[in-house]
Amino acid sequence: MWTILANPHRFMGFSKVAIPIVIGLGVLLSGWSLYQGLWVVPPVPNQGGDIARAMFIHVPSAWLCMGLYGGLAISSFVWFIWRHELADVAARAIAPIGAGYTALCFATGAIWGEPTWGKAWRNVILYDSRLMSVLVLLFLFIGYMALRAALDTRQKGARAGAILAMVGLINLPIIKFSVDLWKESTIHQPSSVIRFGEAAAESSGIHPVFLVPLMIGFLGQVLLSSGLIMLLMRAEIFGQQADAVLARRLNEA
Amino acid sequence: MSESALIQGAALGAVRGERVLFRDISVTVQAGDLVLLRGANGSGKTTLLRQLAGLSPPQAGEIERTETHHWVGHSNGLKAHETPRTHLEHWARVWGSEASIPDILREMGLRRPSEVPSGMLSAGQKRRTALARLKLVARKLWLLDEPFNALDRDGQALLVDMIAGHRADGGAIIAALHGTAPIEATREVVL
Amino acid sequence: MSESALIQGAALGAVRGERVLFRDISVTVQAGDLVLLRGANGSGKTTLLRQLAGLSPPQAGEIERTETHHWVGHSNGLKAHETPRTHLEHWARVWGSEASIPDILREMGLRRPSEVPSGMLSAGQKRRTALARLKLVARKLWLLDEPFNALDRDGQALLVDMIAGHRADGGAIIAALHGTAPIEATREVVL
Amino acid sequence: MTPAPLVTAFRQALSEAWASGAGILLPMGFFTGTAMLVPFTLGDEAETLSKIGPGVLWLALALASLVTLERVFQADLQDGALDLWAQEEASISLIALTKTIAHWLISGAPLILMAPVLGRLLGVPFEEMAPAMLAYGLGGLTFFLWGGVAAALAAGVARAGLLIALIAIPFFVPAIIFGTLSLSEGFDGSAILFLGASTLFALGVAPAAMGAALRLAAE
Amino acid sequence: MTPAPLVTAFRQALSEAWASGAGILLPMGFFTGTAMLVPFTLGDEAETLSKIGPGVLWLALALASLVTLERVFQADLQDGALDLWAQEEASISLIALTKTIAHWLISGAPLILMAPVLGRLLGVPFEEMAPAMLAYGLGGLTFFLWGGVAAALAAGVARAGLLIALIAIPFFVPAIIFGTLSLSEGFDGSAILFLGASTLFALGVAPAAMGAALRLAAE
Ligand code: HEM
Ligand SMILES: Nc1ncnc2c1ncn2[C@@H]1O[C@H](COP(=O)(O)OP(=O)(O)OP(=O)(O)O)[C@@H](O)[C@H]1O
Ligand SMILES: Nc1ncnc2c1ncn2[C@@H]1O[C@H](COP(=O)(O)OP(=O)(O)OP(=O)(O)O)[C@@H](O)[C@H]1O
Ligand SMILES: [Mg+2]
Ligand SMILES: [Mg+2]
Repeated sequence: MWTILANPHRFMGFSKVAIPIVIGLGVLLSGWSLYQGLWVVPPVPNQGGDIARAMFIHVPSAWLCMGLYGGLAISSFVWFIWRHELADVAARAIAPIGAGYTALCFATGAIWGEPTWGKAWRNVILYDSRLMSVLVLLFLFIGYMALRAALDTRQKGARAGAILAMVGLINLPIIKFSVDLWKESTIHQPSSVIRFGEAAAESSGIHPVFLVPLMIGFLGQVLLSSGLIMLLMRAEIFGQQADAVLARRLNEA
Repeated sequence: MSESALIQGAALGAVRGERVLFRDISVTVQAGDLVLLRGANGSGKTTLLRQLAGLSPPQAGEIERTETHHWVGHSNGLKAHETPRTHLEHWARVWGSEASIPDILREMGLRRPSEVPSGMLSAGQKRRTALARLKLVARKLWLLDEPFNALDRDGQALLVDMIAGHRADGGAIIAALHGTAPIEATREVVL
Repeated sequence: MSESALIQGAALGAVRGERVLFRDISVTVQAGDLVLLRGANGSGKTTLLRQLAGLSPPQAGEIERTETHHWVGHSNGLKAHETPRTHLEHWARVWGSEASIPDILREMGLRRPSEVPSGMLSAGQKRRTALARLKLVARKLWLLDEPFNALDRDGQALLVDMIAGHRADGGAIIAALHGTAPIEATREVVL
Repeated sequence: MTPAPLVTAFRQALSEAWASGAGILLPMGFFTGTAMLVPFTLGDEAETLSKIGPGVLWLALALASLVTLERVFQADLQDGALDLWAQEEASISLIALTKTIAHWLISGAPLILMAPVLGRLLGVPFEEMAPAMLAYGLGGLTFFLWGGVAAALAAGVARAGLLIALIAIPFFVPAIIFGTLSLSEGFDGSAILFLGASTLFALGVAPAAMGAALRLAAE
Repeated sequence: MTPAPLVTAFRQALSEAWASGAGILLPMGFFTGTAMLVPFTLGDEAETLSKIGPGVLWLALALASLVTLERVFQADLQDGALDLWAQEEASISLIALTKTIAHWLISGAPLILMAPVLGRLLGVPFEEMAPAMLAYGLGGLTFFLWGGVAAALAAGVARAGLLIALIAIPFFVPAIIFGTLSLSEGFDGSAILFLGASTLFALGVAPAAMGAALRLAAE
């Protein structure tokens, strides 16, 4: 599949068709899960009641922002080794989307925390390991974008960005570890969905009533984000082609 | 690659921005050669020279090197806190050179400013200090970018002698140069 | 101070470190003059020029100015983020110049790199941009430090024309220069 | 003297500050980042955070002024732009002032916008926000002015980072004191007035000092 | 490859760091200055001082690494020294590493010596001093290594102060956490070991990244 898309022209062809479908489907699914989450399902017990409906945005975005940084690092790696222009275009497109979802995760979480974690929350917000790891992730994204913006040519931006993304990735475990060590006791949810499979019986597991729309919403967000990324990639490629044409005109003139 | 060639660049090309600077340029240098890179401002002499030096990978073509070379670019490579003496001592250490720094300083007419930090040196004195590196260790190939810039008459004569001597010793030089060359060249590469 | 003198330096002197660079140098420039500052590397041409420009106070002697002047020193005064166009537009605004930047860029052979940040320009293109400032506003006196450095043949011819034209218009130039001057000078001041 | 040179210098400085990296996104990230690092340095003292939160932002502001201005005048000296300015009738002091203000606008002022958000993260009570924003504005400008003096003095020095910090820090003290006080006192206290006064003082004195230092550097 | 180039690069960097700014006095003054600023930012919260004192020194250390290294690689790029290094057989990564360590010795390590004094100033209990000194040493080196990566990546950027800070901040997190913890835990805790481990990790990874970044800058 990737080898097929490796060629920019094929990618343009593919994405032209794929984007509307993917985005449409994504909107549909996440829309449905939101509808379910906001109106249909009962208030989550001992999770702040109605406010806990934020979960249906919060959790998918939380998972996504981690996945997207992985994607960023991987495409950087691919570009760095095989000098695959499309990989760089992808990395460049992933960064803002990833930053967006990271911010979304943090924002929804913060809103959620307000009532749930009570008054102390103000001091708590920066005192929770998982919250902090999300913040750090946000910074890896922002730093990547800032660096690319600062370097004058695309080539340099691509290479510097790739180096940064890769170094960031190998540091991520250490950062996560240190943050967890810093506060082994997080007031935050344990990741119950992940456990859900083997420990379905456990009460801590999320009840299917929530789980199904949650998972569907997650799927929808995945589609949506990948659609947006492809959109940005197209824009980037168009931009490059336009530059090329313009420059050719200039040189002939 | 032909025997005795010190460096050989084949079908080299460079692109800057969206513009092709040069394409299909080939450079071969034998012992005793002086190859001049000619061309208008912005034609790509420095770019080509940096490719030959291995500082930037050629966007097209192949480069084969047999020797380590000396490099004197547009910028002299002096750190602000270095004096001509400390600069030469530094690179002498890096290259394990036995040469006598005081002698070199004298030959290059740098005896007097030898203790002045490069920030306060005159343009020509900086250039002379950079060129003095050529005398620290014998290397067959010299890559020089507009080496005569900022040099006074004596300085230019001095450099001409250095080049002639180097060629006589079986060395070779590739130099980017404007205006009339003060010295007979083996070949000119026009960009 | 004699009439019509654009600038007059009397008995100027400079000391650097423990060393007297030059003493008792007098420079007077009338309309139409081209005064060349000559001397070995490190003899003090740049120092003298900076004194005449008012950048550093003379350690001895007097300077009388009647006109504002143009300055093009060893360093070109380009900021890394500036392109030739933005650089000229910037100084045009500062000096309230009406001149057409595109025309100037064309005349100076900078049309193509006009949008390239100066960090990526070639040495000669930077020099041309700095010299282009001379065309923004008419000022009687030009102070130039080795203006021909890094210029290709066309560039040098261009500058020679500019200088000739400026003298014909009743302007005057003081320039530090090495080697044979490509243009007939009124007077030479040897340091 | 026509204002043209100043306006233009201002524009150039703005585009310079902007060019060197992602514009306003950068300082915002910087402030958030510094704020983010603080809790780590506190260990378990969660409850102290809200006490020191505002103070930390003052440090962040001071750092921003230092790292921003370090290279500004040094670059002018190296690329020869300073020579050009020094030969204008337009007083170099005013030029330096406009440049400093421009860089403050890009690298310091954003904290005013960030204050509410960051304050919230650091647990600053909401009612303190309005005075805080004013205080960060005035204080930041003061920092940049004194930082500019330090940077101008150190322009000739090869790597002046720490030196600049060292010179500037003593001058920061009044602004920091009044700033911190005015945060706790709010508008009704007199501290905010003193802060304003110290800013005006800096506006009056710093430019001359910068000008003199730059002339010296240009020689 | 003979060690000669590295040794010499090390010497050069040392003299560079020393020349550009009053040698070791400068960093000492800088750390003292920052430490002095802190109490002011606390207003009347004097009792919290001892809690945050050590943390502030961490921030000061981080800042020192940033302002120091910003210029180092940028200068190498501008004056052409980088071109010369890039043509040596000696791997540029190792050169970068030696330079970074040299600059840490001059601008970061002094905090180890200052720690007792400053700690006293900031009310750090005396028995915490020994681990503190070790922690500031290891942590500072880590800061300088990651700061070096950021500085190398931004070497081509005109005025990169804030950018470098922004890039480096996430990488500073582990060192800050382990460092702060090891201050409170002392030697018997595991944090100091983790700190050492993270320093080793930085020693392993950062040089390669710096090398790649510098090669890129030199092109
Ligand atoms: C700024 C605040 C917050 C941030 C940055 C944040 C971050 C995250 C992250 C990164 C995850 C995915 C981790 C994983 O699944 O292993 C997550 C999941 C989740 N968060 Fe938050 N969170 C925040 C606040 C909250 C609050 C206030 C609540 C509710 C009290 C909450 C409830 C959840 C739940 C239920 C999950 C799903 C856990 C699972 O089943 O995996 N979060 N959050
Ligand atoms: N990003 C870019 N976009 C467009 N053109 C660029 C870019 N970067 C560099 N260039 C051009 O590449 C060329 C670099 O040429 P180079 O420095 O090799 O010239 P040169 O032959 O050494 O000139 P000189 O004789 O002035 O030294 C310049 O014309 C410059 O304008
Ligand atoms: N602190 C100092 N101690 C000793 N000598 C110094 C000091 N500062 C500068 N100098 C000397 O002052 C002189 C400055 O000369 P200047 O730059 O004017 O020379 P120049 O005639 O322009 O030379 P060039 O032709 O190379 O440009 C140099 O010889 C330099 O060595
Ligand atoms: Mg060139
Ligand atoms: Mg000179």
